[in-house]
Amino acid sequence: MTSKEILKVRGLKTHFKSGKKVVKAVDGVDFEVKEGETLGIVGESGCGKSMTSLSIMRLVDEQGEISGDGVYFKDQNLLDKSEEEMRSIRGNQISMIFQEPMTSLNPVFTVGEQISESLRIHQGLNKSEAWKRSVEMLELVGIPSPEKRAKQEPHELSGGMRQRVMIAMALACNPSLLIADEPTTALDVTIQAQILDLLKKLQSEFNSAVIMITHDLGVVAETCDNVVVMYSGKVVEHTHVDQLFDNPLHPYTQGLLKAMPRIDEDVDELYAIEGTVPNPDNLPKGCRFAPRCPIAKDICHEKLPELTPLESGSKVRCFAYTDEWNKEESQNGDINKEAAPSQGN
Amino acid sequence: MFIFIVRRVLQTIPVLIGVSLVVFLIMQMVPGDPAVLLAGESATEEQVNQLRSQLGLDQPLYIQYFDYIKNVIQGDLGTSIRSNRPVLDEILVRLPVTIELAFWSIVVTVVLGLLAGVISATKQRSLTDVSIMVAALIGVSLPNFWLGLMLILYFSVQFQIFPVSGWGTFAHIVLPALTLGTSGAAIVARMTRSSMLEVIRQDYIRTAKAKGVKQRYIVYKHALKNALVPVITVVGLQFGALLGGTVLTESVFAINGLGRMIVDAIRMRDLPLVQGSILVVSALFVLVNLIVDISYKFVDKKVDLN
Amino acid sequence: MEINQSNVETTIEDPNFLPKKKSPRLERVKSLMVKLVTNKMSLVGGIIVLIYFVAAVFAPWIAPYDPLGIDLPNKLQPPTADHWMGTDDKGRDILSRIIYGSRLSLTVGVVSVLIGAFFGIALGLISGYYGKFVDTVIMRIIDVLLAFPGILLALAIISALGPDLINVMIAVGIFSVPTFARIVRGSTMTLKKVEYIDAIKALGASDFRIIFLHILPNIMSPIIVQGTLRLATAILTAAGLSFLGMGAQPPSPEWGAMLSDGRTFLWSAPHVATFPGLAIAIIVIAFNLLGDGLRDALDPRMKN
Amino acid sequence: MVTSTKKQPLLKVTNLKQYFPIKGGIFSRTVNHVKAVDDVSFTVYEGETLSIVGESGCGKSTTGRSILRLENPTSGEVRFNNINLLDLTKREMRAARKDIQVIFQDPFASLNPRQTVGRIIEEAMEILTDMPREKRLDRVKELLQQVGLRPEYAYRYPHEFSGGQRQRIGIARALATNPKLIICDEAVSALDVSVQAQVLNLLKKLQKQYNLTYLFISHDLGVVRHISDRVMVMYLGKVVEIGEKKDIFDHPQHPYTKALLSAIPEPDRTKRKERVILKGDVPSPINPPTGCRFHTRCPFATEYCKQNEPTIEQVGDKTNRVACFYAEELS
Repeated sequence: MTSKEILKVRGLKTHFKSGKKVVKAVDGVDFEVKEGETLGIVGESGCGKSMTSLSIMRLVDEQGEISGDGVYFKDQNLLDKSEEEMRSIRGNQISMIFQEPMTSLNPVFTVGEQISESLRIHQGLNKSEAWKRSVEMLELVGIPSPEKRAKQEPHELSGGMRQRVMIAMALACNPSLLIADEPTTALDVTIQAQILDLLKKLQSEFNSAVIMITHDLGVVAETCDNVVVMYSGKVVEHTHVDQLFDNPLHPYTQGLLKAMPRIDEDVDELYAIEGTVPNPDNLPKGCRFAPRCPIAKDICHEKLPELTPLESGSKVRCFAYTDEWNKEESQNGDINKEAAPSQGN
Repeated sequence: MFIFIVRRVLQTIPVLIGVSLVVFLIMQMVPGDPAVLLAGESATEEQVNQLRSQLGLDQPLYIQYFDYIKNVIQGDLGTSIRSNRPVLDEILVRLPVTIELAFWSIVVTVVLGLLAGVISATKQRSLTDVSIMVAALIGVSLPNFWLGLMLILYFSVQFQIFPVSGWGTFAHIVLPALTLGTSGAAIVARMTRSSMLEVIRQDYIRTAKAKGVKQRYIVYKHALKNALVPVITVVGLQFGALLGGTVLTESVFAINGLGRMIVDAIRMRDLPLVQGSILVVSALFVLVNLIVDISYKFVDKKVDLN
Repeated sequence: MEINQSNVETTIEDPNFLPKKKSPRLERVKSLMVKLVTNKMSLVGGIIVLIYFVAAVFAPWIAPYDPLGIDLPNKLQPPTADHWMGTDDKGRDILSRIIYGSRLSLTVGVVSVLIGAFFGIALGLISGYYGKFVDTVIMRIIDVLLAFPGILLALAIISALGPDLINVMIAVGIFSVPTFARIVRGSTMTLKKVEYIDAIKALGASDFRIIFLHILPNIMSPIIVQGTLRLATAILTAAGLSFLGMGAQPPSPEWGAMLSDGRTFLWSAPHVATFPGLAIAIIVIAFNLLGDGLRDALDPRMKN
Repeated sequence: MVTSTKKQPLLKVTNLKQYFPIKGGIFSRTVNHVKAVDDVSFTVYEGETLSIVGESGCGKSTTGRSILRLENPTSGEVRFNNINLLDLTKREMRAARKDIQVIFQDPFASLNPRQTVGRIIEEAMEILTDMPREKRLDRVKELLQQVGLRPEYAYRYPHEFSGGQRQRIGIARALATNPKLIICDEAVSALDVSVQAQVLNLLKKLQKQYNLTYLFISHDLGVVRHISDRVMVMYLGKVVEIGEKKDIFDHPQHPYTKALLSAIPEPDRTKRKERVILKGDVPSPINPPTGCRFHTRCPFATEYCKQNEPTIEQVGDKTNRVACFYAEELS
């Protein structure tokens, strides 16, 4: 299965300068999304996952500086595009769904008007055509009595409904890539189930590629094909979803999985990753996870590991998977077996 | 919506009662005996007493108040001491002048203020923005009586473009309206700018950008309508400041409006006239606020005023 | 089990995380000062305010002439080397009168704002904290005060009490009450919903403790900002009243009154009206600059 | 495993109702009520953790707040150690508060930014105990150590700490007066998974150490499974199911509980189950549906459910008590 890559991100950096400090929100991110694929980007708050998506869309506000080797969408580098060209791509070929359905819609326009707007900008439809299509889109995302709803303003709709409207708006122009930034985080579980179900259904219908940004590993398991795990502005692991759960590679991923309380298992004590995420304006010298890592050796505090491809096709940013590892004496002397990455995939 | 309007109208009643009570009580605080004042210095004690009972001044305070209210409702605001004419007549002669002045001033406030505010917000941190904001800062800080005098000094005395004082033609209106409208315009400009900048930070603006909407449309379609909501409130409040400001502006430009009449009346200690005109101007302001609130509700349907 | 316990204990160690130990209160004041000074506009405002205060306090030493000293032969002189701002219709030195006038204006401003702040804060706290009936009553009273447009309420009070500077302070003070009350009420209501107030309520804290130890210190920022901005308004209003002859009485060197005197000679000696107006405008601009600077420095939304 | 054979009830809530008036109409009269908590009864036993789960608006947080008397319950009884808290005067209530403490959700809003950490913790003792000042300071340092923070942190301000550390400070404050019952209102919901695990472990450790009783309010079923002994599921102001944790998670009886559990995305692909996707949104608690409140979204609802309200009853051989007419048939 080697389908074409629709998006290729290479060395993407987004830095914020405030005074003397530089906040490295996204700091050299590489990944790619294939046609029709759903790629999950997971990580805890502050890891840079949302900023990555905004950087791809070039929607970072003025203080943020985007740089890098390239963000190739259908082989064109988005970083080279003019603002005008970007506008014709946004909402048309790449669209986005945001986390807060309550604030992401403009309160003073009807939802019909807001969906119509994309269609009129990108597909040149006139007012009534666009409206008709908007109502169809509302129906498609499962909103009952869509003609009536189209005439309502966002505050008359529930959170779940609004997120459906956002989805309708995002899919209106049949984009080839949909970026969903924590689309269900603000919703209750039963509503989340509805929305995830809807997204899956529509993806197969529209055949768009999806980037699913989330902090919830459950959502990843349910929706994604491949997963990128981010930590402190960097990709630490890029792997297939089954691999992620069966054989997590990076010590951070392993810890994350063990720290998550499960609804189908009882453990007496949860595994806890020590310490806290480093401050993005004061990052540690070596591997960014080293201060919290149970297996870190001296080299981890000295050098930043590369994102290394393994035979299995997965990639991981950890010295434990490189030749340098065995040369090093372990700092702890005693490796926590549970946390140690199992080699030989 | 209907319920809101009715409720809002009903809410103005206690305010109006409160205003009348305050005006009434303030006048009670005046040192000295109003009967003596009214009867004049040459009056005998008997004449004063007669006047006192004639005016009900020997009654308890609350009865005096009720009598006062009863008269007010019937349109009787008392008689001016100086001119001996009904206060209401005196007010009605002067009111149109003040309303005309207030109208043109609010035009200056809204047009100038909105324009400057929007330009400033869209060109944030540019030279234009900084200049407008400095101008606005000076605008809110200038004493308008001084501004009026300076305008007279330059535009009337030195360049003789506009008449020094008086009322009647449009040329007469320009300087007073500018004087009175400037501080309001400055406040509206600052408010519009900050409100726009606030709105531009909202999530739904990001959504619009993600849809590929042009910058211009984002500003004028998506942002402005939302940003106007708080501006309307400010304009409403400015109208009050402006009505109060007529007192000074009319004095500076020697315009025979209500404001100048109030000042003269205070100076002459013509208390019924002071009482009546303050009551009328306040009632007018309450009415304007009512209209502003209702229009506010139309613009922003989810606004929760209670 | 043991291992995991120690795990919990060691989770917090992060020596880089906390700044070196210093008095945090001092730190806060210091960082506020730094912010104000780095904001050039508010620095300018602060310096001007300082100059005016110095002029007010040391007026007798600074002023070149007696502010009340009549010198009829030298009346209505334009600005010269002897009289930097010229003289008025009685030959009094305008610069000296302006310097002395700063005493009056600043006193009126500060006292009236203190009056307004005191009653406004009290009403706002009670109204915002207790809500319901108390709130309704207080807000209706505030509505009534706000129903008097602009300086009319102050005029009405003066018309009853008589034209006098003390009465101006009272009138302008009452005129400031609604602004403070509204701001304090709004902040109190917002704060009341914040969890740490619930937390302290769950401890059974008294209303007094909640209001004065937990709410008031946390709403000082908007109060200080408003107080500064309000000083500007109060000085303007007081000058306006004096201009109308409802405040300071001649021959006291009040800026508004001086301006009013100057009107008569607007044609022949415009400087008589110009300089007092400038004096008012500059101090008002300064307070506005300082207030805006404080707002930016204290507003948590401005922090990154 | 602590399996208490002789369980002492510590908190007994009976027929608790919390209605919030809605003002409307021309004269701002009370035109309706938000029925946030509508006739809820349950018991919490000494030393256990009872969790209340449900979606937003189900009344779980309001229940906690009503017990603490942060709201004024409309009716019902809240018996703590056999004393009805709702009958107490403000002064008497203060004495009771020593034994009942709370930990809130938002680690950034639940601490007064103008107080030092030490002062925050000390204030609890100042209000509720007559401990002298010097002793209080010692106790503060001891408490900080208990929750895994350094004693020196007492002199720092909340903004200097991370979310997880702040939550520990909140826990220290709750522990200050040696309470018996701690109400945890979404106490770990705002935290990232790795930090959440730290705090959950701490809560468990402290429970064992001090024989604490937790009323744990959460929307996160994973967390609930981890921390609870018993679980109570709420929907639209009503209890729909209550029982031992194992029975609720492994043998849910109420259609809503089943739907809720199946809605959680499952990380383990081998354990994928059939999804029950509920239709529509939770109805408004202002005019809740007649009969069984869940009938508008229930896949099994009948005419009967629309007309009649089910009572909560024991069903099956497990500990589950369920408010559903068809629980037996459906299980």
